[in-house]
Amino acid sequence: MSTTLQTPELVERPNYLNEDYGWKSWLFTTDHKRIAILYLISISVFFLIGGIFAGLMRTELLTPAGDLFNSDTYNKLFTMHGVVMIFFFLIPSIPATLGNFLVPMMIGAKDLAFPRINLLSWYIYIIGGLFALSAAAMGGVDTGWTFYTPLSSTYSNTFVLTAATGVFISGFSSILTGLNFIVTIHKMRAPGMTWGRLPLFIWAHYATSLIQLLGTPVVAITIALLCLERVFHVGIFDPSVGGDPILFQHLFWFYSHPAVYIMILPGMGVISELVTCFSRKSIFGYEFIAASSIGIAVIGFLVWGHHMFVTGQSMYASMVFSFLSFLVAVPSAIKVFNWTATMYKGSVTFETPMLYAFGFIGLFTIGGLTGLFLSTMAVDVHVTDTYFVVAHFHYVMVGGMVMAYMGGLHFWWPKMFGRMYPEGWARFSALVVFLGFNLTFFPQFILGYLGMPRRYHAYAPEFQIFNVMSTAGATILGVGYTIPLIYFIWSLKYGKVAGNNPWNATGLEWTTTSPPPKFNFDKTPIVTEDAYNYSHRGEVEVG
Amino acid sequence: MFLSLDIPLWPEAASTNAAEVDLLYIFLIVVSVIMTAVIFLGVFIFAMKFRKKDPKYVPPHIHGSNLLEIGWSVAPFLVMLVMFVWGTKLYFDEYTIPATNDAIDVYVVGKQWMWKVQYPEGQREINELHVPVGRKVRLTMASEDVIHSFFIPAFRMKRDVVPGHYNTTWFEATKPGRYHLFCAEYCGTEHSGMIGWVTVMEPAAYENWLSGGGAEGSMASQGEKMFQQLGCSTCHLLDEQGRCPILRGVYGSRVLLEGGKTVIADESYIRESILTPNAKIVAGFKADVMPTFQGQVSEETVLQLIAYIKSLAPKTTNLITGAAASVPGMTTIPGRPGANSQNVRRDTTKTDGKQ
Amino acid sequence: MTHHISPVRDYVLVWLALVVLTFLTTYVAFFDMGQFNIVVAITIAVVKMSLVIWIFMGVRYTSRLTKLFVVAGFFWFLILIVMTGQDYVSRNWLARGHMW
Amino acid sequence: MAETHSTLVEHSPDLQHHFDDMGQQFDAATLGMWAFLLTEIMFFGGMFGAYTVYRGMYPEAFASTSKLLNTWLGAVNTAVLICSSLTMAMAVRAAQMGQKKLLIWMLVFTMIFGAAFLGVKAYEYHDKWVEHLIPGLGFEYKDTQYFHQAQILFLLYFAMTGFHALHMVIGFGILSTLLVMAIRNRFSPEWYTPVEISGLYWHFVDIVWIFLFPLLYLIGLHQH
Repeated sequence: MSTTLQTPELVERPNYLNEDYGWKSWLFTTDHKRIAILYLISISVFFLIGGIFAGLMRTELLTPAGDLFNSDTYNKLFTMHGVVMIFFFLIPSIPATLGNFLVPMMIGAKDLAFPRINLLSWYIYIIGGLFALSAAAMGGVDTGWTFYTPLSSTYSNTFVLTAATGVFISGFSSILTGLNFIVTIHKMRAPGMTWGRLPLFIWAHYATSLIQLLGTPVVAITIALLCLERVFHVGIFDPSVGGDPILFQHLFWFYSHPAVYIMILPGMGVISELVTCFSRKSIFGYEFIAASSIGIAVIGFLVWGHHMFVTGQSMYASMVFSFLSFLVAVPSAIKVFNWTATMYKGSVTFETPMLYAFGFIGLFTIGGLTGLFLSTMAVDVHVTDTYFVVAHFHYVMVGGMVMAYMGGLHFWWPKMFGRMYPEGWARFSALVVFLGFNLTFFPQFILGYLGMPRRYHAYAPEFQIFNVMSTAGATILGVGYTIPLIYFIWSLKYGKVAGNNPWNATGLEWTTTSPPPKFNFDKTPIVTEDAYNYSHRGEVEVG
Repeated sequence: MFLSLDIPLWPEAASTNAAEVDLLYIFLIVVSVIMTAVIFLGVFIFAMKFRKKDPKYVPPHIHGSNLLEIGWSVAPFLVMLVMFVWGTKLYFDEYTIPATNDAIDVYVVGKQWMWKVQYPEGQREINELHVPVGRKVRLTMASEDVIHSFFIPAFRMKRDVVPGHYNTTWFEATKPGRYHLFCAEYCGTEHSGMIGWVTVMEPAAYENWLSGGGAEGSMASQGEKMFQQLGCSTCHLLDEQGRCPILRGVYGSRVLLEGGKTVIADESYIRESILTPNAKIVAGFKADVMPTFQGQVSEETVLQLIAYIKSLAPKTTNLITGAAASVPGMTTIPGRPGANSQNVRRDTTKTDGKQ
Repeated sequence: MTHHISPVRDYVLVWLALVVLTFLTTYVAFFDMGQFNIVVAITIAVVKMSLVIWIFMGVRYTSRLTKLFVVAGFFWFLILIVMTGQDYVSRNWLARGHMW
Repeated sequence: MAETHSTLVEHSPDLQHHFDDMGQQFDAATLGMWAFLLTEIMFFGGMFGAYTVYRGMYPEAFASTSKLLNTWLGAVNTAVLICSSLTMAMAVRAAQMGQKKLLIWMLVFTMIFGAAFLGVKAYEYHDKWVEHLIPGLGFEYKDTQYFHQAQILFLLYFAMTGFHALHMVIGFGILSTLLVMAIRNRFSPEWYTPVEISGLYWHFVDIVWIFLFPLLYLIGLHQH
């Protein structure tokens, strides 16, 4: 990173990038913006690794017979795809990159409450990542990302311990980020920044941090008990000695379902910012969107049983979990309706971030609705553990969260690096991503209802046509994601120099220079108006 | 030409609950298509209608409308309630095991990467299941190692097979044919190889298939062989009181345990008494008498022993126990719990309890 | 930024109460009260905990936000216990064909 | 909430750059510790959840196995930990009032009580090792009726008290650093945050033991 990033006219203004050089200034920084860049790089690496695993799996599934890999390699591929994507990309991505960079700036603070803990969180993330990757390098783990016992504790002889330690350690990185955000949002808001004036991006990150704080420790202790069981065989989850594998599922899903809300809530926060900025209009129903973020975080903790409808869980408990799973869909519905209503009577422009926002709203709606199929117990009995579930969570995760992540990245790229991305290429790649995504995952809904089970490396011949379509879609999606990787790096040196507020957006982060100075603001801003006061701001300049 | 390509878009429906699940699935699809259309059209129309036309247009500041908000949170929730009630009703129907005597009992044992199926009449198959059309089939499933999941897409039926206890489910086939059987819960290296076929036959064809097989005799007879071989008969004498409880007629009756609790002697109780005998001690008997068979008997042997014990229906005129017939099957004598056969057992044990 | 400083007397009194309650819970455990044993043990422990939180940790003088965090912590712990417990409690209701 | 406008603020040495004033820094630190204690509640909560489920499934096994735990040592340990809580609270109070000598003594006493607790714990663990009651490593149990369930209870016993002891050791480390800082006169009535948040952490560890003692040691006593 020591190459000079500035063209001449920027060099004289000190900002967080050029105020110090050398690897020491990066690896020992306590500046939340630099830690966000460190996270951005490491997360992109993990996204690339997870994506390669996905590509290999889809190539294998071109043909019904398992002919490219043997079943053992395929099992290790999908397990590592799951572990890397979930624990090392989806959970940290928006909170650790955009969140770290923007949460202090949006509330007018100089930095997060505990800067050193923030850097510690990145190091813990890297150590956890190295554990997971070393597990993959040494021979992989073949238990699925859920580590269900007794397979993971007794019957699997792969590197379960190493991978589990990696996940255990990366959990603490997520806890520390959540802890940092909660204290910062509570205690370090600028004068005048009341809770009612907080940008919805902050509300979403507050709700996410609640989940990170209250859920992650439970998976930490579950994995610790799993490792104890695997080393000492003491029977806490081993049925032959009186343990109960269903208890492992309860404790695991207690965290892992709220974890999916850790993944989607920051994305929703980003979309609230994008829709308001590119419709030049204040958000519709501010209080309802803010309340629904907190609602999702709270109710999200009560629904995990819908992963266990077929495991012999008591039917009365399944009934309660099914009802609450419907209840948790209501806040998401409120958000989608409010975003659509925000565009009413607006002045909509179609820059790349807005295209990604459209993609998010559409695909997240489909993802959310198919979630209702899985909450309906009778249908879930048929479609759970089939490709229907795979399609559902990819619609919410890739169609929802990754679209929002890309949209947010494009929206705040000028603020982070002072450079604009190439608009033409960006719109093209957004379209390619949208098409590739749908071609990859929509056929999987049909496959799911036909009954093709998950995690099959060889499948029945009649399912082949949809798998070929899905693999074709996956290649297009791969291309769609590589193009931004290229032009983002290209834009660092050759991108058009962006002013302080290229989108003419509201929000304290746009009131300071881009890239912002080390302490974000020359003097602490005083907030006097509501969050999305676009009525007097005129149109988007760059558009 | 394209239409001739037989791309399956809808799975076959070959069981009673398949039709109902499909109906609910179609209802869910319709609701989802409507909701998706509302959102897609909403976004598309608003985006087109209100796209930036002249730069000086200042969008009005619309704060929101509580009425709309309540409307689009209550209305979807009501639709969801319909889904909930319908789904729950079907779920309870699907997983409540019919207690009728004309249902066929089939025992399935999931073992790493194969399904072993046993019929009371004695047939044993690997990755194959033969059932008659039009009759309820009760599946009692156990796993010898990890969690598997017995999944027949054509019947819309899936049930995890968790090691350590029995999971039961049932179905009633409606259309003869051969249907896929998959393992749906990831269980290790050959998870994708743990598949098979379910053959639904006309009742006549089923009968002669049944008579054809079963070389080694019915499950009960094999169970009896194992009962002798494992030495169970030395303690569990069938007609008079040995050092252990009499097993004749115990299946389905209520058993009084040490410490006053009573429990129904169903398959799970018998399996637990075989594998961990000290877990539940019958009143009047001592612990640490019966050795544990955990790890010495496979799940199939346990199922055969249970079939044998189930077949030990008490003779109608049974002098020793003087017990009124406690009807095998799930129902117990209404009224006084712990039918008199069980009380009599206590009297007889009192005399020799003291040795 | 003056933080309320409670007198030594409060601390010693709380300490005394905790020691007495420890002795009490041990003494009471020797009597067979069936199901009631666990209830008494838990209640005494909760009383001791509240004493420690309220006075030793000084939550009585802190802001409402800290009090909210304490309550939220135990509420979430209860979610884990109650929702997991409801599965195990009601697992064989259907087999016995009745609600209780 | 930052009341003062932050352009000009007299920088006391302990005020970090990104805070506006000492009050905000202190509140942030205590709130951060409370948030951390929330995660600790859920961390131990997972084990208490497993304990609740297994005690519900095997009540008699847990009751009879729990008799093997030495109740009096448990009770003594609880009293020791309560005393350490008292001395910790006194230490925090001393730091608030700037009484350096009292602070040092109280920290020393807390560390002595903590060491005593860990000593008793070590003795108990050794005692279990001698009696072959470590689950997984040659676990022998005379009453074969509850062989496996006993192993589960002992795993929960070792897991819960083990993690608790680990937190005690970490607490001990924190206390020793506090002692060094106190001796170097780093604390003052304006800045004693480390003592405050270490006190919160120590009291939390005491609360975990307050629940561990009855749930592990006292469940079998009423069965003679």
